Amino acid sequence: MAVIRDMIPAFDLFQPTSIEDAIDLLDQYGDDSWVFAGGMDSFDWMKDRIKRPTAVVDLGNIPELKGITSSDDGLEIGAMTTLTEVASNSDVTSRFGLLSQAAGLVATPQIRNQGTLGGNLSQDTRCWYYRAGWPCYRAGGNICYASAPLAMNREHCIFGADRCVAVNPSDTATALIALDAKMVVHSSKGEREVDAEDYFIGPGIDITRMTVLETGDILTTIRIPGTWAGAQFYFEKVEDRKSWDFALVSVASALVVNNGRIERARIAVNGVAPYPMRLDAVEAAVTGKPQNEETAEAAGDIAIRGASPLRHNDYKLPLMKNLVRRALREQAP
Amino acid sequence: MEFLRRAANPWNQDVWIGISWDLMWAAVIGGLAFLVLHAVIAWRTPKAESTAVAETGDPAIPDRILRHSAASRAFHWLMSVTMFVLLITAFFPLVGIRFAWVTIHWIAGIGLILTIVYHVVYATMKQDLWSMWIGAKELKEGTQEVVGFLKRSPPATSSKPGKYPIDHKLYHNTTAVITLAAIATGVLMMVRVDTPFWARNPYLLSDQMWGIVYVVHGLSGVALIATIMAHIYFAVRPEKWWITLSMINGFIGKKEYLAHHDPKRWVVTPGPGARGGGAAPPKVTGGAAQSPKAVPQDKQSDRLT
Amino acid sequence: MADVELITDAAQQGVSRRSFIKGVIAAGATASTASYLFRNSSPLAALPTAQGSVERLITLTVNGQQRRVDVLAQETLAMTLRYKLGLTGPKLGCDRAECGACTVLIDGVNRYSCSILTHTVRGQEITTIEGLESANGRLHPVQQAVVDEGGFQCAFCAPGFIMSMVATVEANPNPTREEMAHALSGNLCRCGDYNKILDSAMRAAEYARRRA
Amino acid sequence: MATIGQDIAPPDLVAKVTGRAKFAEDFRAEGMVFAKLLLSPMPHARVRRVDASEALAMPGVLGILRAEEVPQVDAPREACLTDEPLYEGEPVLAIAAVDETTAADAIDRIKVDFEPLPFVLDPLESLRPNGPDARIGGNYFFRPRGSDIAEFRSHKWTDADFAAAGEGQMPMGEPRTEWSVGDLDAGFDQADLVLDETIVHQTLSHHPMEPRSCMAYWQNGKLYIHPSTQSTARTAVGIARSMDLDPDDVVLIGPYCGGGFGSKISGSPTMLIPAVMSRKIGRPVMMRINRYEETYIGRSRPGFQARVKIGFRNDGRVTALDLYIVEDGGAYGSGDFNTAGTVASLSYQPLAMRLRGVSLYTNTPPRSAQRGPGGAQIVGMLEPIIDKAARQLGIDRVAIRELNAPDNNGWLGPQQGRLTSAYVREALAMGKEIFGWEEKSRLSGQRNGTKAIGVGVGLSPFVGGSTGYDGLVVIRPDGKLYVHQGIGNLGTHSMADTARAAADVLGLPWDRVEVVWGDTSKHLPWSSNQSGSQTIHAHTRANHAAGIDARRKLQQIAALDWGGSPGDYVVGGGRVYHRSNRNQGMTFGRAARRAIQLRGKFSGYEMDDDLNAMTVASVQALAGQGLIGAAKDNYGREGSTWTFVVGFALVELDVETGQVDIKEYTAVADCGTVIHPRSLAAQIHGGGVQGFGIARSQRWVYDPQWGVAFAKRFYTARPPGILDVPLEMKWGAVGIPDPQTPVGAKGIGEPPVGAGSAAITSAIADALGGQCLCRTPLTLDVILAALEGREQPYGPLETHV
Repeated sequence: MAVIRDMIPAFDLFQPTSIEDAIDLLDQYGDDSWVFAGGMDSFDWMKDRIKRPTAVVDLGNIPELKGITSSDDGLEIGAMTTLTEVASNSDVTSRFGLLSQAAGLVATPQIRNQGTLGGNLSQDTRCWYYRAGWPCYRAGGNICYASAPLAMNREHCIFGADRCVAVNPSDTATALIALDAKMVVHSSKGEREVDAEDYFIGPGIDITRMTVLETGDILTTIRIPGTWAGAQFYFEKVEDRKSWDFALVSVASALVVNNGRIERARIAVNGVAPYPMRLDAVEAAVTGKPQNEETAEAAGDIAIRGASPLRHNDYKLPLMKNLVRRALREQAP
Repeated sequence: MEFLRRAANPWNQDVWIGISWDLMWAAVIGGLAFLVLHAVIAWRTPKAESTAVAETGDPAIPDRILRHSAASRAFHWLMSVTMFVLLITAFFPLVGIRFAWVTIHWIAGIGLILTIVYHVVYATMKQDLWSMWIGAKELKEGTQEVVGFLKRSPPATSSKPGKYPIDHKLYHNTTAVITLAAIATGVLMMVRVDTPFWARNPYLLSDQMWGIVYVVHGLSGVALIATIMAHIYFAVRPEKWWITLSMINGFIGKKEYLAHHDPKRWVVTPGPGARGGGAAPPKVTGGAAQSPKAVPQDKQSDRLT
Repeated sequence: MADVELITDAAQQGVSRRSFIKGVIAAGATASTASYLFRNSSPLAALPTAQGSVERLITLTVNGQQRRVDVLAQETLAMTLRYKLGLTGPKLGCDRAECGACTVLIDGVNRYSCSILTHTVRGQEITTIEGLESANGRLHPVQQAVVDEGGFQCAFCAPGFIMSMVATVEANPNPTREEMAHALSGNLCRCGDYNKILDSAMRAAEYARRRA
Repeated sequence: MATIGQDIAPPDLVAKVTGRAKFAEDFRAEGMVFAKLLLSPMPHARVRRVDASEALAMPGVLGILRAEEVPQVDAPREACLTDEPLYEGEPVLAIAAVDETTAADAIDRIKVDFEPLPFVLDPLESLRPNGPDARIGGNYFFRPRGSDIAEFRSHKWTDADFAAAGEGQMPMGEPRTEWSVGDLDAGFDQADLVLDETIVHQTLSHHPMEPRSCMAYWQNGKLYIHPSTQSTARTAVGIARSMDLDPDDVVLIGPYCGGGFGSKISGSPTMLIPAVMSRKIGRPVMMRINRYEETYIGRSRPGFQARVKIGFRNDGRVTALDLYIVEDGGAYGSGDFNTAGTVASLSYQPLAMRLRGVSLYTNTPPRSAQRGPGGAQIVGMLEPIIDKAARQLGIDRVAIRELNAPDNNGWLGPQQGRLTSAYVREALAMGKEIFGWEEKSRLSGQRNGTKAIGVGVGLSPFVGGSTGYDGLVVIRPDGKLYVHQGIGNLGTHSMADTARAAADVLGLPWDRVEVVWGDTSKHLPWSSNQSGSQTIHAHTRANHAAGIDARRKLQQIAALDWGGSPGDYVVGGGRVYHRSNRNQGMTFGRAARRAIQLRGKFSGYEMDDDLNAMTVASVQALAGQGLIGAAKDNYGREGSTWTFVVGFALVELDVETGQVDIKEYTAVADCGTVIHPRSLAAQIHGGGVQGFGIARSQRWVYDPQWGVAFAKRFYTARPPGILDVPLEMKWGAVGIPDPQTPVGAKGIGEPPVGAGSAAITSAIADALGGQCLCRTPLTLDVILAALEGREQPYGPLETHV
């Protein structure tokens, strides 16, 4: 059968108005169903005719999935809240500026106006071998084209490769890991809450998924506890173009600094592994240390320990190292 | 049911990427069906009278006979551990129990290879490679046994096996072929994942060749599910307990020896250090009774012409 | 200035051509008289739809008018606008939410019409570049600003850029040049005319302020 | 008041801002159906068998078009469909259906059995002794002049050639093309400093915003076609030739083109597909081209792997330039490298120079001219090396360019041809002034936090015009001047701006000028291609000539009616009148009616016999509608016309990330008389932005194992966005008229690209302390590896990354 990457094949579109109805539909159609949030990732798959769901479940008409509300001392953000809203909401900007910064750097204004926080977190990898529809491990085959000896893998991972060397493309993921957010997932089995860092899974666990979401699951809410509200934040996304691009490496950090000493630290990077990586070792190493260049230098070195670059992405080591250093410096450049 | 998983390669050519995992269920179901069938027939079959041969046996035969040396047992259990790890890491993720399995899988695979290399060397040096040979006579005996089993009548007692009965040999050889196929393909497949030994190269073979490799590996994998199910089943069957025990402590009793083996085909003589009925290993010699040449311990010829 | 319509409108080429080319369906005309996305002879027309899935015949609010239109479940807004409603202002430069040429306003917010399922914007206000001019033919201040700055070269990107400018000056009538650049960063211009586009956009903001 | 030099909004702008401007995909016709393409999945293959039965049986599917049904061409040229695809993505067949989804579904169901054939992506690989060839039979097309031979042959280098090259240096085996000027050895003997560098310049797609969609139908034996094309008259003629039709039987309507940059000069081979399909199935056929397809069939600038040896005297004078270029000619072969050599000779006026080159076919999409073909590559590659020499010799970087730059006596190329004008030193001086070079160059290498400042300068020459085309104007009884333009409209505004030459000759205000363009049924004159910076030059001349012709006729009519000799009458303000008595004269409207009455040459019943057949047909069709001015550009010219643009840039390079921010950019042109300042600025800046893309981001990536493209979308190909360019850019123009053209204007489309690219490669090298990485694009990975002293991500000659 010939290849054509144009025009979406027919599907049935469902627009449920409640989470329960949506879950019923997903259960009814199983693997033939497709959860449609902002659609910014979905359209590519469907226009490329690689994914051909028969039932598309649009979450756009479920009011409870939208909006930002205060809860306890934190925030609850509906998964269908647009990135623009996340980036500009005053509760987010004032207390969790890290997240608004990250959301504001996603792609372009138009994409942020439509793309959702849940979608940004749950999007698939951009490995171009995989997205070309090639039968790689992630696509259910038995090969990684991107790590072949001559492969073009500049954008691929330096950590966590397990057959697959793709990276997670989400900008908001690291911010939420640094903020110790919880992801609320609904399915017909009920509701469960997953730590942000555990929401993302590596290819070792399941090579065909980026997150814990399985068929029939819906990410409904992102809960941000007050733990890190108003902390010292740093977010940076290094990309080839300043709009419509994915991070080559991005870093998000939250620090509580007292008298020049780092009391608590959380730091996560993306673009370096098939999942956003929380840097526990760095956190441990800097906690209790003075916030100075020496600490930052050491942290950068620790961050890239154990990295194994591919043919074309050795540059991600110094890049990640330098970004981690910046994230821990007092004065961001 | 699909037997193969196929995909379009980057040039949109149809290639095999492996077997259908439906075959895994087929193996499980097939294996279970066999076990149930066997169990039912065995349950309905009248027990063969235990012969009095034991009593009449050669008094020189010790009460405890070493069936598996410590080294053999160590090999068996090590191999079984690696095999289980391989099967679990291969198939559990397929049924929804997710974990990072690849590294464990290939390390276990290397473990399996090492145990097999050890086994082959040991078998070559210390054992008789021919002991697993299946000749025409064994085939005939084996056929009689199966027919007998199916007719629910005890097998003709006229011909008893040497150390290894025909079903053991068949099982051993089948498993050996399957395992070797899995290993050979598995080693090739390691070229496609990250290991400390070499840089990944998925282009070592052509797409078509890789397809065959994956299909063979998959087939051997699912075949191992069935064969190992059968193996465990027989190991836990009461009438086989004496063999299972021997794989734990190494010995079988004189009674079992005489009941199940042909002393002519598996010659057992007390060793120099034997204190009748004592724990010391008996001297076991192999070969035809008429030429009882001394052979090293555990090395025996079970070959019949 | 030359009469643009005289030169560009295919409907004025002559009697024979006029009878042949219907050209674009005038804004406001009944939709779907020339539905190029799917026809009754298409296998798509015969496809059964599952119970509970969307109805194909819907009403859209486009440029202030109610338009009845038959929309496939998988249809994007750009396709509906261009091929069913005759609104060819939004352009398909990439069809992948990357270039912005298809930008339209949905309830005043700029979005990529190539990457919106038409069914998801039922009940929302859709504005295309065709809807900016006032009924008396007066250009929108943003359009006027672009004309006054001589904006754009090939202008394939222009409808998208202009819609983003409209959304921006509505939301922030007093942007800095840098803020404006960020607001327009979802639109691509391959002629590289960004300098002039930014000049136009800043003038547009000025006009919008003046009007307010 | 003269229109030339004024900012006047082009006449199509309102249509552009209201969405009324119709591009190819915006046309509709009753009964219109859709074509979709089946593309080759392999970089080189042969179609063994096609099974389309399932597709053709689908309701709504109307037909299939195979390679044997489309106009055939001789090797090595490209047909619009092929059974031996030579690159991944080459169109193999087309399907027509009542709607696009059905057409796509139908393509989905076609089974094609392809036989894979050997392929090659990198010309250096093809040059290896046993390297693969892109075509069956060879890697270049051998067709010596004056011979019947026309065949593919293999050009190979020896193992010794490869071994002779030093580590990381480009080997230099036998070239296919070679020319030299002066004594190269003597040149190097005189040199106090010799630099020898290996350079890689990427291939990159044109990526116009508008994909080359096309709609076509037939009526009364005539083909009506709406392609996306840069040129109007020339494309129509090309289509007629390809389709074996009388030119009168092709009506091309394409008043707008959404960018081409050299990729749609006379349309595209694929525009024939809807035309042929429409003839076959009897329905109007729209073929919408998507972005992937556009990347495949949309042309690209050939990449270079090159080695350059340059000798400098202590004072900075270039004594010898030895350039060897290996060019990736793509699937159908196309060459820029000769132009690259010519441009290098012009930029530096070396005492001696040699160009050697090999251009080979590869199994990658077709190449074509891309804005500044050859020139943009070579200046982006060489300017940082000139900087390196300046630094080593302790000379100011602008001064070394001033020293070597050509003036009106400059020469170029193997024949040492002459120029009509060159005011490079003036442009450099103006650029230094506007940019503030003296002050900015002192910032060079300074740090702003983690950011290192770099300043750069680039000089980019390119051909600025052709001659010999026809102008055609009509003064109608409404008193307006109608300027008919056969050139295209891709946003340069030259279809309007060149009309000013006729308006000014006739002294007519712009509101009484109508431009007629974009539709061959409107009777257009023979014109240049809308490409290669020709049109401002070629068509100010042609329209000037037509204006003069109309003016002469107005004077003759006035003399006929009022007596005296034509020379006694002057033209202005929409009237022709006696020089001594303003009342003794008539309006243009009156003159037009008189011309219609007088017939003959006045209203197009007779005309000059040197007009092109296309112009003749147009004049004949317009005859009797007014006073017609029609003339060929016979102004003559000695030497060739070249335009120069100098670019100045200031960048900030983040030493921790390798990211480059272009903070400032100024470019100044020597392009003769300025016709339309704002449009000129747009060309200078727009070309500069495209140059930034070349220098910093745009890429073309192939998987070497499969020969399949990856950078075929915007975000993977990375053309610059609005945040990747300075917030404000400056410009200037020397404004000295070219003495050999009546209006004095030279073309401006091409050279800004090289100026932009070179200013950035130069500035990045400066920010790196003078280290030339000798590769484009200079992405942050390449820069960071250099900063951190790590191994470069790509080999020194590695291409398509």
